[in-house]
Amino acid sequence: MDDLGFGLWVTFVGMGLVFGLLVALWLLLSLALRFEARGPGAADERRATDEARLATGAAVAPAPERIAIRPTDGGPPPEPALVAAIGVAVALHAESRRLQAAPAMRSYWPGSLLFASRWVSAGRTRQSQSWHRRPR
Amino acid sequence: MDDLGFGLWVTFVGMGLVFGLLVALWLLLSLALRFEARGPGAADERRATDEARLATGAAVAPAPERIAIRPTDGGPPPEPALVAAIGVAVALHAESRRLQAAPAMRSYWPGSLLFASRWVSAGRTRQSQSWHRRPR
Amino acid sequence: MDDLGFGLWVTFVGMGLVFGLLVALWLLLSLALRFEARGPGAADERRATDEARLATGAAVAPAPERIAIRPTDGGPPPEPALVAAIGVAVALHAESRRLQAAPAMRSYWPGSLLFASRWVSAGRTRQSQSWHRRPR
Amino acid sequence: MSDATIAQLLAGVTGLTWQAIVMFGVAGILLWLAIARDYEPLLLLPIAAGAILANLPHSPLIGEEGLLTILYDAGIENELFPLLIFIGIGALTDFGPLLENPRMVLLGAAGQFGIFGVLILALLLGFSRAESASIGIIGAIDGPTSIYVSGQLAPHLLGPITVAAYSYMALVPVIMPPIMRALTTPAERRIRMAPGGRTVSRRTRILFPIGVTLLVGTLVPMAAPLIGALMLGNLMRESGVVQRLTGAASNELANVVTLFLGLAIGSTMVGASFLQPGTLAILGLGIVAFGLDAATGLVLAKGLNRLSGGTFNPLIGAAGISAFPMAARVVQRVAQSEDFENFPLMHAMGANAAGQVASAVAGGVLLALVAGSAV
Amino acid sequence: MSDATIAQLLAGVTGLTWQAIVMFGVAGILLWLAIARDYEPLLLLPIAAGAILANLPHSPLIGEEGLLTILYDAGIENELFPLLIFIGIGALTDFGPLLENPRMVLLGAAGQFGIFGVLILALLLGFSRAESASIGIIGAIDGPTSIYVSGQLAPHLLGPITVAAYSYMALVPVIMPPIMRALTTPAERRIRMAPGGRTVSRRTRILFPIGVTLLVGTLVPMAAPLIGALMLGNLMRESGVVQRLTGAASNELANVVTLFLGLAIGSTMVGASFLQPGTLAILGLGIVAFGLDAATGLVLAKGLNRLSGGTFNPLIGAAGISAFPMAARVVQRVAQSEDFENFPLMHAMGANAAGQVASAVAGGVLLALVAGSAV
Amino acid sequence: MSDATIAQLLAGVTGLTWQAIVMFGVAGILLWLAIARDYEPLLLLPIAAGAILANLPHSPLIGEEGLLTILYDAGIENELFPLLIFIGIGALTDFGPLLENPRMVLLGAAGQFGIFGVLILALLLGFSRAESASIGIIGAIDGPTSIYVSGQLAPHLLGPITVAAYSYMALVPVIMPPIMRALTTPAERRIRMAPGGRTVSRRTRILFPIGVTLLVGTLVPMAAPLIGALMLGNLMRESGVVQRLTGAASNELANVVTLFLGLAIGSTMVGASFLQPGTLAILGLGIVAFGLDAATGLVLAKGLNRLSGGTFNPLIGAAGISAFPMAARVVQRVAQSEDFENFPLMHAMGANAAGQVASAVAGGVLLALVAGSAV
Ligand code: NA
Ligand code: NA
Ligand code: NA
Repeated sequence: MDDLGFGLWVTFVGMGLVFGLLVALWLLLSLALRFEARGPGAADERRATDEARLATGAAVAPAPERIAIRPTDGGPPPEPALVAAIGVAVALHAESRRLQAAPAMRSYWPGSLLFASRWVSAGRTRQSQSWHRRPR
Repeated sequence: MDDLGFGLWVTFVGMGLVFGLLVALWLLLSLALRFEARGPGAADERRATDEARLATGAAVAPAPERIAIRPTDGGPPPEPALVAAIGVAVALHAESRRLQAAPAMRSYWPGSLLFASRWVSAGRTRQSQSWHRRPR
Repeated sequence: MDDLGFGLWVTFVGMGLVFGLLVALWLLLSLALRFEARGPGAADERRATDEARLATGAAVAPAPERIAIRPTDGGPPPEPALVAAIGVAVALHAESRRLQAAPAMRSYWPGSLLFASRWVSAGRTRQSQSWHRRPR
Repeated sequence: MSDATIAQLLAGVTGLTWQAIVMFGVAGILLWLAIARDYEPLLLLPIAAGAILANLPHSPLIGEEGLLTILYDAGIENELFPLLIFIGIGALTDFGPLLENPRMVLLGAAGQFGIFGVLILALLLGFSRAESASIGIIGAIDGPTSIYVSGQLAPHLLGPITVAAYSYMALVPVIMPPIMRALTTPAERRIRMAPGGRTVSRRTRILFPIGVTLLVGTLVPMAAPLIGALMLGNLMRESGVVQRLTGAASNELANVVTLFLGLAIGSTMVGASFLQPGTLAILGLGIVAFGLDAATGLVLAKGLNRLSGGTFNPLIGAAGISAFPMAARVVQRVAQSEDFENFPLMHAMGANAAGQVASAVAGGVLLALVAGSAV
Repeated sequence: MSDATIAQLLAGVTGLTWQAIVMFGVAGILLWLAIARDYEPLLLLPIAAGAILANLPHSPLIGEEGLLTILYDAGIENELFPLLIFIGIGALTDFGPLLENPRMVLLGAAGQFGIFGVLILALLLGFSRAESASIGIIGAIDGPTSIYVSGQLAPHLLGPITVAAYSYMALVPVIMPPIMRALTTPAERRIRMAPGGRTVSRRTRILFPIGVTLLVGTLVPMAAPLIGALMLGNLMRESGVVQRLTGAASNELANVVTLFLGLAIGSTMVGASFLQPGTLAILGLGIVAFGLDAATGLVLAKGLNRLSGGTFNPLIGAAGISAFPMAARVVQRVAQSEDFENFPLMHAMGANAAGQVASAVAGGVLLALVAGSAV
Repeated sequence: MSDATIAQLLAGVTGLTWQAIVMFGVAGILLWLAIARDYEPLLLLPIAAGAILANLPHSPLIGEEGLLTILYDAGIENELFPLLIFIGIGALTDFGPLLENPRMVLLGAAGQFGIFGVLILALLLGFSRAESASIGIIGAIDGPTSIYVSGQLAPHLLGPITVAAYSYMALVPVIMPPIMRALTTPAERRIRMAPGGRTVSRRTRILFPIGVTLLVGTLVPMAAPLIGALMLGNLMRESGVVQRLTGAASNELANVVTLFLGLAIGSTMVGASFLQPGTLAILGLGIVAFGLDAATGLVLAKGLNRLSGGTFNPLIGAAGISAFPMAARVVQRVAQSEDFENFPLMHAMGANAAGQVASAVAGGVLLALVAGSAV
């Protein structure tokens, strides 16, 4: 029964290849992890995560995590609505800080113009405003 | 004048078909409405509308509408800005509740992963945080 | 050496055309600017800014507005988070107001003003602000 | 070589025709309507831009592999774009008011008479059958339907027909009130409708698009694409479980397609073919179709009013022409100008939604009848 | 003429076949699953809609130049859509948990056995080799992989295979727990895993997708498209410098493509070809593949547990089947039902991510073996 | 069979060429530039990814029906993608600063000299005329223009030219300051420009894109696509009535197209053809073009300064090279390093916007001259 033979052969070779590849991947990973620099790693880590969060485009995403709001004066917990609102605010503000502080090397064109438009423009506005104001 | 005849024929048959189809639609609708369950209907209604609102992606747009905020203590009406802020908050919070409370059956993949990543991640974080904390 | 000749010819004609076209553009512009009507221009300006600001479904657009927030009672400056939150709020509220109050003439279909040009607002704000200030 | 090249360098200037210059003027008018008057800017602005780019001398944009040619082939020739936009419209349309007052479907049907009335007029003016049907479809007062039908029956008239359809749709608030006032008495306009308090369950809202698709798709296969697309969008919307898709269809996708659609249609407005007496006839017939739609809708509504013993506000008949949702808003405005406390808006919305469905149905019917007999 | 036209007008009604009516019922079931039960609505709803539109009598939507035909040619025939969706999935997948526990890759590999087991069963049932492989790929429990492989080996089975793949993926929380309970002891389910405290640097996260692409792409060229697309998305995500692209790939693009993909696949479900005994066999075999995947994963995990001296929770093995990220969440639920303080979620996520990679690899391997030997 | 299959299984490994390995290294460098140094990541990252996928042994991604082939045919071969991106750029560009100082157009024109200077050098190095023009266009220092022109004149050089164009654009802040300091005196750099207080009305802002399109499109038809697309986007932006379209063109559409464009261009970087001495020459000539652009801009600005009696800051001349809006920001930085109170930013923005227009014009001119004489 040739088909059955074919099936068994495919199964054998196929599973072999799958396992082989993933084991190779395992070795590759272990190798990579050998050269892990913990300290900076964690730092980069956090940065990467923040960026990834912002990446979702929906600045609202990280709201729940970001805000560990607890009334410092041991008062009652704030309303969920307020919590969410502040969540939005913090996320947006964080994004603005991050993008205004971008190094001169950051490329604004053609992609990042979205951000440029949103926030750098605000910064530029302030710049040119102060320039308008100086005369006075 | 054959063209005129054609025109009249098209008009006659055409308007007939249009009216026929829409009357058939009318019957269909009346039939459907016969089997209306009022109570649950209204409930589903509201739910559907909420979802539809969130669906627009701009969960925020209808916010001001949604919340008929009135000062319970008969004080002056709140500032529009505050109203809107709470509007955002409520909408976002509602979305988060809806998605975190989604039944296990809810399919997160491939589409809703965006939401999953947004909100479920938050829930998951809390989960593993509480797990870290317990030892203390 | 024909190729060199060709290169020189292309350079000569090419730079000539580029300069010629841009000088023509210059004349065109000067002509247009001759017929500048200041008042209406600025007015249009303002309207355009509002539209642009609302256009951005991203609540972040009204940054410039945000910057203008100052405690009236000379108290301490508000927290950035709060400032941002109010920024979001005002924009959203304005948008909702505007969409509800839209004149019948506005075309809602196929798109009402959900998302759009993000970096018009700041630049325009700058201009209309400087325009506002000039009178003083 | 130099001489040839010089000639080639001047080819642009020498290639400028008077038709092109006139078309630049036409485009200028469209831009003025779109920007200064806010008439359907989302379509008229891209159309005008496409017309300008297409009429530039030796325009590479409409040559083979030209940008506008690519867009035309990608979505107009195969009717993809109007259908995608219809999905978005379905996702944005709330048929609730119609479900609450099913009898409103009659007004939607009446609002399509202009299509056929104008078809006859166009035939009398000597247009071919396919052309006449394409001109008549302006009476659907619905952009994608007009594009879909005329794109199949008379692609060479796509430009003027689309421009007419969208311009007149934008003119609804200007054209309709006089007609409405002429055909109704102040007393009729003051009639207050009883609020249709009925609540429609989510189940019905979900079954509606499915039922319409099956019904229309079976009885008029030619209408299946238009109705199917419209109802697919509405099903996504009412299901409430695919917000991502609903949002994409009504925002990202609709925006990009609208831009491409407008540009591609504008590219068909090349002077030599656009500047014909036929174009003026089309613009004229379009406005006639418009008036006929409104008139038949109002007349039928007056009949309903008589039948219902004076409890039905005839103005609502004018909302059956589709032009969703502007027509309904105009009805509300006119009614309010008589009686500030009168709010027929929701009933008008029902008729308006019915008109939207009826327009797509009429488009399919027209395709079936004309395509079936033309050849 | 009139007679012909009348006949043509009735063509729709007369063209209605019993298969079409049955398919409307099938679509109704899919819609019910999608809307009422929330089973993978993002795919099942468009698929059902496509099936309805495709089974309308003389449906113009699947004719030449029909909307569904255009979508099918645009993205299914050339495999574009599943790959684009894979880019989006990669942009949404966090391989961190896998990087923290590389050994989890073994469970991902084990979770693919169902593919081959079912391939054999299908051969025994008389399916051709290409068909059997396509049916087996349901065992990848990954939508795009199933579509990609069956689209190349057996396009005529695309409909049932895709429906089975997505339906069963949605059923993960229903199907898996019993299997998991049957193959593990309460004591095993109570095992708490040590938190994998290791931090993975951003550099490693960025090198991972590149390395996987080079490794797999070199060893199994046929797997390059699937793995390449998945890892491209992940590279964009982890790089953190192209948020615009990551967002576009995982939102706008993914949404539009998902809609088109569903419609196009639904359009392949035409009654005459779908209503075959083979379809039932496929649905049955699909669930077998599902069970085999979970079982082999669990068994291997029990082995790992023995090797690790009882410190490895076997439930995690069930997460190797991919069905990302539901399987991991189900593992968490089942573990918690035994010991509320137990949180194997992060470890399960690692196995789950490994399953995602393994599924794509297995798909490519299958293509290489079968396409290589079929002809 | 088994042997054949084994051979086929090993085909990947055996098919690995040294060129492929080198290209992986090249892609690694591009990724490092994009991720670690943040050099134009939105283009360089997809390009690098495309290069990796294209150089995999027997890569199915560049075979017929391969993902990258589909993307290439969809938007590079027909020049669709660069034009769509140009629409987005137009929608994001504020020509206000140019409208306030029209004379800045001169600096934009001067900033294109590098194109022609390098064209001559390339001819002397033995490149064909079409190739030389394609290399020269790197001097436009504008991505889409380079892609558009070289895609028509020398598609086989698309890869290196695009990489050079985007890499050097990202290097603006590194390359320009030394040149600027070398060609200007501290006194000149300290010159403060009078604020161009003029307000530009909305009407003028709207008429500008229309006028430019008509002017350039008529005089240099070959430049119509580039200028037309850029100005279409700007018209949509300034009209203020089609925000949906403006947003779609500058966000959703631009993002997706950027991703596809990068991948498709990367797919042209196949080792065998990319690893040629010519590539190095192109990279070298590109940086020369860059320097020439800046130098001519500065020299002309010094002339203007003399004419204006020392009231014109020559640094602004360097902003005429386009590379919008980085060049203007660099001017601001250099000027501030001399005098912290100096803000030539807005004037530099004007020159920069002029450079953007001039680049597109120069691209069209080059096409006209070379395509006209090549054959
Ligand atoms: Na109508
Ligand atoms: Na799997
Ligand atoms: Na330039």
